[in-house]
Amino acid sequence: MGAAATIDRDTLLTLLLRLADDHLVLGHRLSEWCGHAPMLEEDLAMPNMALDLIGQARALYTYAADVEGKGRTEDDLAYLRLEREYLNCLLVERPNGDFAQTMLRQLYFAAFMEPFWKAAASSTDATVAGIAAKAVKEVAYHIRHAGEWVVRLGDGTEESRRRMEDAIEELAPYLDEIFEDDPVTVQASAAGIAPQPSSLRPAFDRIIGPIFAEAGLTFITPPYSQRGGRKGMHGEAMGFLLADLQHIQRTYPGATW
Amino acid sequence: MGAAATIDRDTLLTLLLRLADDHLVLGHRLSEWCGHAPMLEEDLAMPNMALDLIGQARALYTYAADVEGKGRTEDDLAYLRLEREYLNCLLVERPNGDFAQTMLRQLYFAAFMEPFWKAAASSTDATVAGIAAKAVKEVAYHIRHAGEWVVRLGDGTEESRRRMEDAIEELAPYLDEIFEDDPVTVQASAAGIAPQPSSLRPAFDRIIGPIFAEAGLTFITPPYSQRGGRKGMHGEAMGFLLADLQHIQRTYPGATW
Amino acid sequence: EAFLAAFQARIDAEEKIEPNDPMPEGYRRTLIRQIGQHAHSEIVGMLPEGNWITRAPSLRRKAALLAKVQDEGGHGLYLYSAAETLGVSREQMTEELLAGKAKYSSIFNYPTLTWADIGAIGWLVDGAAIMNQIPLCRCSYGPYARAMIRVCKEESFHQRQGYEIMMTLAQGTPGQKEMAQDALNRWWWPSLMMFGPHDSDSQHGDQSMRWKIKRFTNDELRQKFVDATVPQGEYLGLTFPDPELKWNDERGAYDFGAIDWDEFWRVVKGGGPMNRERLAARRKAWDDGAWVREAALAHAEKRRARREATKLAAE
Amino acid sequence: EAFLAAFQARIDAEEKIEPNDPMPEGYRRTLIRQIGQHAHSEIVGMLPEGNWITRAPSLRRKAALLAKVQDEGGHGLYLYSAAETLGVSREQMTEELLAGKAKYSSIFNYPTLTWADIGAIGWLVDGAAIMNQIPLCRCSYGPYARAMIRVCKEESFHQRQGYEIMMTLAQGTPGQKEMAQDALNRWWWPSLMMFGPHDSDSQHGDQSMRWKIKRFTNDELRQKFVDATVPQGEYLGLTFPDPELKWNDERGAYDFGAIDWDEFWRVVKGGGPMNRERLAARRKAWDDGAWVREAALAHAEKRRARREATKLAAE
Repeated sequence: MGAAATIDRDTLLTLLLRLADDHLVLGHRLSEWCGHAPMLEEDLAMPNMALDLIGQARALYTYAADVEGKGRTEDDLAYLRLEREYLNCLLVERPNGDFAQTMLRQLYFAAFMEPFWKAAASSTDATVAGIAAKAVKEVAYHIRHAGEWVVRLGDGTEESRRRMEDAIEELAPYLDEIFEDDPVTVQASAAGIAPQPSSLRPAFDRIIGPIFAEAGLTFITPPYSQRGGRKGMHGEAMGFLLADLQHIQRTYPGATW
Repeated sequence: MGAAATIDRDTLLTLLLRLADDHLVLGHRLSEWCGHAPMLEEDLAMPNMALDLIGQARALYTYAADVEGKGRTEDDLAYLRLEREYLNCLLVERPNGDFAQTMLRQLYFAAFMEPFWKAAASSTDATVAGIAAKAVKEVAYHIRHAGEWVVRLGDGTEESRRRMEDAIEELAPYLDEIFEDDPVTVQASAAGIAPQPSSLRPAFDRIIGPIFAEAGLTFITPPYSQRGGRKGMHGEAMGFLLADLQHIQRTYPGATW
Repeated sequence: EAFLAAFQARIDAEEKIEPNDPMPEGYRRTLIRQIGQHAHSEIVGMLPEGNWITRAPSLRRKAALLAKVQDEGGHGLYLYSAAETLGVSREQMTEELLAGKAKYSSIFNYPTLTWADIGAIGWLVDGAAIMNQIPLCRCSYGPYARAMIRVCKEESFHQRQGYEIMMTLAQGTPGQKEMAQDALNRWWWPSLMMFGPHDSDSQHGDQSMRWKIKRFTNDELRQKFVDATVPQGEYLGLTFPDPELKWNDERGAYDFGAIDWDEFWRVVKGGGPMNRERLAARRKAWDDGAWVREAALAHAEKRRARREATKLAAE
Repeated sequence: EAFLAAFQARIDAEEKIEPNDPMPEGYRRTLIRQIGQHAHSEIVGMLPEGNWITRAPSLRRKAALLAKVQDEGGHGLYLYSAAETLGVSREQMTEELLAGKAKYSSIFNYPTLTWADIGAIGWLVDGAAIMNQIPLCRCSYGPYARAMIRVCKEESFHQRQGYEIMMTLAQGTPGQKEMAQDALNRWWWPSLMMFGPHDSDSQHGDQSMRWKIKRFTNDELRQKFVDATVPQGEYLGLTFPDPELKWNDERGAYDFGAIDWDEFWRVVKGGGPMNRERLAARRKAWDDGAWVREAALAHAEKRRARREATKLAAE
């Protein structure tokens, strides 16, 4: 970042929607645990993280609606698009699986967002910088919390270790996508608005490395990576997530809640 | 049946919607197994029964739309009502549980509908009589198929027996509701359109009795029964079922499919 | 005898009883039962509301509901801690809940059928809870009283939030208003039942009053709740499902119809629409989470052992 | 040698080979592999379509989709039976599938993202399948040929149904038309890949042709499919996602662009979007159903034992 090329409105909108959708969808997944966590402390921690994510999504959608300038609201953007229009990465929409998979997914996303928000805190876009300044503190907690669980489960019982290893394998194909650059990120980076995803990989590795080392876990590079989320090509679980998310908004069009 | 009192339009409509919703919702539940059955033969048998149920639902909704006379279609009635307007009994909306629970639920519903359709085959309402004549053959197959499984599982392994017993306990509270008479059924019966649900209990028992005897299973009377479906008071699983069912219709209002 | 009299004297003097103070076994048992039930209610109460988090109709409402459910988990935590000061462990209490031996508030055995139920629960159920809980802030047992102060503050925020949801619906489209009315119809009577049986039929009432665990009777609290709530409902333009509900000038209070105690007892004894499912959900969460709890213990043990080893090596 | 020559002579005379006839081991193995793959494809193919049954947008479509998925299960059954005539059990074949050793049609490793995908699968995927399968009705192995006759009849019904879904969407609202176009964009190239590698790269082609298991090469069938399908798509007013697609008057056929064989091999080798999930779903169904299959066996055994006992007693 730094250079001050300009960004066109559609590109900025796409950038914001990707981020907002990531946060909304991961927040949704976390909130599915509500009341079903393995212990009471986690029945507090998971809604807590979900709340951070939904809060960040709200700020991002609100700004996106503003940038779009068509009079849509945060809720219009969050609730009333078609599945093919949601731009979240595949990682965040992966089903919860067991607690190991949920915590690993959380760690991966947070370890990507932490350097992202750190860089975005000095964004040339004041709104993005403001969102980043708040988010960077929240995401540090997510890394700490999820990271502690990855360590506990990796270095816990035989069963918990097997489950962590399964989670690593299960999520491996969805990791490369989040670091992918494309014309949107190139332009955003050139305009000093947000960092190139690929540039965050070293910071991500510096976060994950010590956690995996302490947990005695081995990071794997999968034979194939999956992509498509940024183009609205999601997995089959996404449609069911949206059916729940959108049901009331779709059933009562135009109502205020 | 037999006497020829008349029935008012709203009562007939309610009667038809209850029946139609029962069939739609049970068909929906069965279809959730699609591709996930314990053996290939059941991947054929379950969609087959679901197909019968959806077919009966279509005939009933079509007639209901006709009776209502407001220009609504079978799909309007099936897809575009609010949860509180669906009148199916609670039994059919119960989550699938395991294969034992699914088969027992199927047997119970079929053992209720068989005498129902037999009686309704001589309904004073020609459309109802026509639907009944076709359905009575289909439902006989459901009894045979589900009944055979109840016997196999009840008199199979220790595990299958335990699961059947759990299923019996799980579904017991939802059985009385289907036999409940109320002003709608009283009027329908007085007009010779459909039998009183309570009158079908002996026939139901004659079907279930020998099957349970052969399976070595004991029928239980639960301490409490649950009711409410006929008044649109459903369980918490119903809203999620409807979110899936309705999603496309709600997302593209007015479209033809 | 002398001990009991001295204890009662402390109570009468409005002294707070603290964990290490001597106390009659009955006092301890009553408190353990009551605080445990209260904690369980918070935990089980997460389920009917949790049912709507993924379907909340706006981001603002979704965030508020998440925060609320999180608060309830927090209340559960303080309350279990308060009960632990009386010599019972959280694990023990949880096992009693899952075994169906401990009670929780029966209201959570009704299902949440529409979004308006989230409003109604906040307005009515939290409203009734607050009526019960405000006097508990002055309960004779210190840790419980202090926990309740924090709980009450958050509950009254939840209650206002619930009322605001109802307000939005009542002022919304005809469909929304109908949804609000339907929720009131279904939740009103169960809310009145939250105060428990009539004083004449109440088992634990008198002794609890003497020990200043309770400060008002069930019927007194129920009346307060009706008197506070009816004007709120009227302001919303909603109708209470009780034809006998009307202001009694003489009493300076609302008269209301007879409560269906058969329904009350049926739900208390396990026959409510959701009793089986609530317990099943909690049991499933507990059983599915067993490996996580075991792993956490095993890891803590490994760490401890490693620390010991390091210390030994250093010596 | 003499046996091989005699066998080839029977084949050349268009005689059908039947289960008890002597046959070269390679012929048997090729058929077992091919029929098995074909059966597995029917089974795995239930998943992407099954994904939309609960969300089908009308009752008519829901019923048709249920019937279709049921037909696919039925095809799986006949095909497993045809393979069993060659001395391999369904259980064995299933285990190979679940272990990831047996293949199934790679097209099912793409997800169904919208309702239009159900139309596109019927139109394109079943259309391509039929192109492959019609010649199989004349396959030299009798049981396979006979199974294919029945399969083909049903498949062509499915293909027409799929096309009709696309037609309804293409003539529908702008949103529906967009959905149809998007589905064509995503399914077109994978459909072309269904015919397998170019003839120059195909492993099993020549011998299968000599044995009249296959009657046309991959490229021949692919061309037939393109020639049949492009006018159908144009009639719908949809655009194929291939700028090089155009009629070649000289060849009397459509020219089309280069297939992305990297993608083809990636998906074949397990890297498609849904490979892991398809197998996981089948494994879960199989594992979750183990107790049911065991119970059925145990019950059958009990019945048999009881019958024996009755017979003995009667003697």
